[in-house]
Amino acid sequence: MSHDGHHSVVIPAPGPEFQAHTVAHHFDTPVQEFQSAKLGFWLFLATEILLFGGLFAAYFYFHEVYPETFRLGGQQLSWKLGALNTSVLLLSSWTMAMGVRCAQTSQKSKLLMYCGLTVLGAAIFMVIKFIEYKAKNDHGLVVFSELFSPYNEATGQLAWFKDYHNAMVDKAGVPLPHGHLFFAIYLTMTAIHGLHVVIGAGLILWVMKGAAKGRFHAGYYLPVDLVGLYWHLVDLIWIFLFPLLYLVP
Amino acid sequence: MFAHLIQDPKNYVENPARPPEVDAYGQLTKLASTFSDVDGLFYFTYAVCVFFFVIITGVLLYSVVVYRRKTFDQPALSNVTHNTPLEVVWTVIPLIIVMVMFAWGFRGSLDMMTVPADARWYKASAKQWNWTFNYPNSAAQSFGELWLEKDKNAAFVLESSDVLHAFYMPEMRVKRDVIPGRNQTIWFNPTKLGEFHLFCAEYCGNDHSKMYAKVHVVTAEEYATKPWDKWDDANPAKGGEAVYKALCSSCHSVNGTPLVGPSWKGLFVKDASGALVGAQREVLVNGAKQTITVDQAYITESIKSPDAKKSVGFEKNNMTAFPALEDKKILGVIEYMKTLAEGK
Amino acid sequence: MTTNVPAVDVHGAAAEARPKNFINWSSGFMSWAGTLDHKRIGLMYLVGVSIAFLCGGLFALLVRLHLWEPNGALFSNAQYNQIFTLHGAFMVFIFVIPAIPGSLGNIILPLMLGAKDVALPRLNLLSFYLWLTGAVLATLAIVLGGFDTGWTFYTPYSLYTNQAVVTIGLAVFVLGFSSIFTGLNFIVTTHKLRAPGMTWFRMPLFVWALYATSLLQVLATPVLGITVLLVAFERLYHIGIFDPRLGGDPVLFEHFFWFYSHPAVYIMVLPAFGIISELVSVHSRKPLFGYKLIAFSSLAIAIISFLVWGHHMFTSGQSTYAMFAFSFLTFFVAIPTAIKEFSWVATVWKGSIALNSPMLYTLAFLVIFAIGGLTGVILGALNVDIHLHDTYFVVAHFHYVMMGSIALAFFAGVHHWWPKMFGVIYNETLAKIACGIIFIGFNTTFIPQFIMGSRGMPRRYATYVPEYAPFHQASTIGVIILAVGIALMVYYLVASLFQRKKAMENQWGGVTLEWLAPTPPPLENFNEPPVVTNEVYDYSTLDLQTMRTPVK
Amino acid sequence: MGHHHVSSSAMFFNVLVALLILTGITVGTSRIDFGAANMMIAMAIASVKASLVMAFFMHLKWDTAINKIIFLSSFLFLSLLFIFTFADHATRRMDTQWHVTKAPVDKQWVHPSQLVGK
Repeated sequence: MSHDGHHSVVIPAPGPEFQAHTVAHHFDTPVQEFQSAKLGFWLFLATEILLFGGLFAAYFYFHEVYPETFRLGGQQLSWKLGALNTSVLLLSSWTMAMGVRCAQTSQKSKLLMYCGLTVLGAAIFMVIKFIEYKAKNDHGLVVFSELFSPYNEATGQLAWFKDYHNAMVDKAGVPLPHGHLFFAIYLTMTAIHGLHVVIGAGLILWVMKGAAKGRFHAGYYLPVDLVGLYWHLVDLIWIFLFPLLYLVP
Repeated sequence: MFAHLIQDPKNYVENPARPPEVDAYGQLTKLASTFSDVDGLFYFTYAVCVFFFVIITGVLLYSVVVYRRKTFDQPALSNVTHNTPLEVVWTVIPLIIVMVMFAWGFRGSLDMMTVPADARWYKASAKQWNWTFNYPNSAAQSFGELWLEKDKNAAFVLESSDVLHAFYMPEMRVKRDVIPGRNQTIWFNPTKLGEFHLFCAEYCGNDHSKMYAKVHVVTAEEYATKPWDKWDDANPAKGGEAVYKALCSSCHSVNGTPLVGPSWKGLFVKDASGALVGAQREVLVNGAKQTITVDQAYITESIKSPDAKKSVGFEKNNMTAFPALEDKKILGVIEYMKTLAEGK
Repeated sequence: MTTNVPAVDVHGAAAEARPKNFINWSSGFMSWAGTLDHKRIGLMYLVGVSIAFLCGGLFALLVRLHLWEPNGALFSNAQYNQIFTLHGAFMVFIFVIPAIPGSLGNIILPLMLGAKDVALPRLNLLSFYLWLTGAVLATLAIVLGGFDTGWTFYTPYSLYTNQAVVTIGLAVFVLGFSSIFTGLNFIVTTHKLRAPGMTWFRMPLFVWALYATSLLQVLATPVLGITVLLVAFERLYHIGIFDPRLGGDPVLFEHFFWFYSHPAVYIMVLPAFGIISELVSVHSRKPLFGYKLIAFSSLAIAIISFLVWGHHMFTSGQSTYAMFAFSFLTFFVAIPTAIKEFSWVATVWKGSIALNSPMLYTLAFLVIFAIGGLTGVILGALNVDIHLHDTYFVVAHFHYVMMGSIALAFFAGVHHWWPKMFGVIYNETLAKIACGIIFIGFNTTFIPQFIMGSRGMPRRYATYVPEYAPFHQASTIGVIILAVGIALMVYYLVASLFQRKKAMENQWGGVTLEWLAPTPPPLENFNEPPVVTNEVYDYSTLDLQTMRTPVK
Repeated sequence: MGHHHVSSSAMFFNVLVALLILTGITVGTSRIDFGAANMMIAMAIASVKASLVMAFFMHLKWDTAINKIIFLSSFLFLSLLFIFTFADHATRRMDTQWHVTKAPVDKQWVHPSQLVGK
């Protein structure tokens, strides 16, 4: 929009490979702009916590109602893949933190490198996730091709959780009640988390595009900082998902 | 002025209970159970509310009249911005009042939650959109009507086989949601003879407003005759019609119009000789089309497991099964179906 | 058009020069659709929520006309169920929640703070488009088979019913994020863009109220988002969390739903409190009584509202102990609310009360909210609530709060800031008449509902036992009167835009910053960035002849 | 600019190592059965990890007070959802034990779970 000849504050670029940044017209100072965006983003992250909180509440609730089902359900998942993914995500969180640091210190090429590593981490995470989902599918625990099949009133069974009751039996061989609940919660939580991973990776790619043009430097690195926060949030949520789903206490 | 409505023949439910009497203050109906705390607290709170409402509107009206701006530049008479004692008073006094209300209300609700040991246990089964009742020490069920003995504690196990419903008897002041998969309980002690409304108070779909039962509170002598178990063996079609009205009429018509399910008219027909025979019906058995003749076995199966032989043109899973319906009632229903037959 | 210019309007001549304001500084579709100006976005919201209100009102009218006869006068049960659901969903999600923050909040909040815009203008525009998407999706849901679950989407019914629940769930999800982003924006704006000298306790109470509202929007709405998402998943994939057939628990849904939807009541009503606080002060020309207590009571209400959601579930199989806790905490909401009402009344006391139309709407609010709030106390008592829950008593109670109080406060605010927003003034006589009609119509509609509710008439009934007929008919007559009043209001407000009768710069003699800005305000609001040196609501600085405060 | 805190690379690396070690501890403790304390231990370790990420990777330690309050309050309000929902569930059992006399279920009654179609 036109600013009607209003003249705005400009942060000069620290070197020729960087661009200057113009503070938005309705802010008086760059600090005000930075702090406003940051506060807004923290508020947004708070909403993300509460969004996932609903899922966590559902998890804890049914963990309380069907503890044995959940324990056995957790054993159907591969804790090794889970631990591997945890490590990948922690590493990528570290590269992202380093990336933000490089932006703060105007190190353009290192910023690009660390962001690239973070995206790589995201890709590895999603590949491992895919392997995991595929294994569930192959074992018939979660049949993805039957995802939209209707509930069968006569049998009380769900086609996309075909074989969970064969896998999940107690010591006497009796199927545990409602094993699909564990898998449904597992899938919902990891799928929504996975969606965040994909969105986060997209945002980092966007940051890299800007970084290549030299938009980010010690005077202005706000987008890098915010995307970094988002990425750490994705990590934060996984830190809780891992023990709850893979190592069901 | 509204008499014509009250006598409207095509009304709400066929035969609702008599309109309840209104109590002396006009806001509630006359209490018919022992939960007098509800009325006491209601009117206490009501009085407190009226008191505060009168003060608030009184001050407002007085101010509007007395301090009305007469010239456009008239300043305010006072610029007081706070008065600590006053603010403390109007914080603390309401606090004390509401705590009294809380304690009173909680004590009253504890009574409602605690079922006396000597209560008679009934079962109320809710499903879209009717009520079925089981009685202690009696195999018979009643549909859409319930009989209780005056001054005897009556407790209910509430069951739902589909969605949320709520067991609500305004004159008894009791209400409890009926939740599928979980047995809720409710109890009261009816203290008045007569007929009472039982509403479903939790929205449950299409005919939510027609999910009604009439509750009869009767004397010990009448209760001993088991009025819910009256089944006239000489006239089973009449009993069958009652079952139809209570359980089946929301989905099956008797005039030939298909509703959610097929109409019952024409299930039995009169052949050329005037003898009653079952009609031919196309049904789906495991997805394969078959033609069958309507008979007692088919009707019984359709009531107990509706999807076994599904009439062509109607969806599966749309009828609730009635596996516990007694045989004599099923026979009554079939007799009633036969009365709908027309001659060729 | 200039037949009746008030004698004190010393700016009339200057206004003839038509300086550029936010409405006419540029034109063309994209200058509106792509605008980042908070006033234009607010104006688009105002138009949008007004249309949503009229739609919701139309559904309400149909509901009431249907209930003229015990057996239902107009529709089948299925149609009736869809219409009352549409009424609830449109009014709650598309009208009431965004109404005041989206329209008046967007336009007035930055002006009151002395800022050039909200802190995050792009997000503001996004939030408007999310609102629009949600509204379109909800309308689409009507076409795609409609939905008949009630606005509460209680499971398991919402899982089994064969209609467009997924679409409306998506609409609610999107509308939720619209609401979150508005709240987020206001919090940042309030924190970071206050004019020099505007300390927290010099902020007008409308700002305080919007701030408390925003906290609720940000902290409560995400849980609604995940809940409707889970309902949608449940319908598509049968995950089973809320489905008792699959081992799920419908009561868990109620907990999740009311964790949002109880605070949502305060998301709706707090901005209304804010408007009333402003208007009571300006039109009584008197500093607000108990300013700090009102400001803190907004925050107190915001926080307590997270602790009381269980009072919507007293009959739904919660444990007795949860009911104990929820009932106890519920009564605490009554205290800050009572403080507000008393403070407003004390502000009117010994004021200089202008009986103009914004003040009439305000007075109507004070009376109606007294009834709405006090009947809430009746419902807080556990055993009484068990009797009254899900009856017309509850319906009447929350309409006294939502329709009677919030919509009236919204009308009051629109009348109050109309001259500032458009530079024109509406027909004052018609406004007073309309206010009277609305007040009478509203009470005629809902007082009978209190009576039949306490006598046991359950809500969401398409048909009813005949003994309630007189009350239903009185209520239907009331809603017709109400509709006439609202139609009249819409008429004279719209007409004022064409009659172009000029308003004064400071029409009512307000001393908050928005009255320092030119009328209508230009793109970046103030010619000179304002500096605050006075306490808020200090009318001693107001020159009563020119209605101006000395410009620093 | 004064309000921007730049952390050292070494600190970031130390945090990473700590996080990876804690992940190992999580897996290790899950192999041992502590009974009811299992959940507490797992959540305690996860909380420590989360705090490390928040404080250092997310720079919350050097952020403004309001940002800290905002973000941490989301956990506070989330805990309200948890506490009240679980309080309801946990005390329902006490309800049946202490208040409601058990229903002498009639033989002829059929439990809904046994109904055809359930």
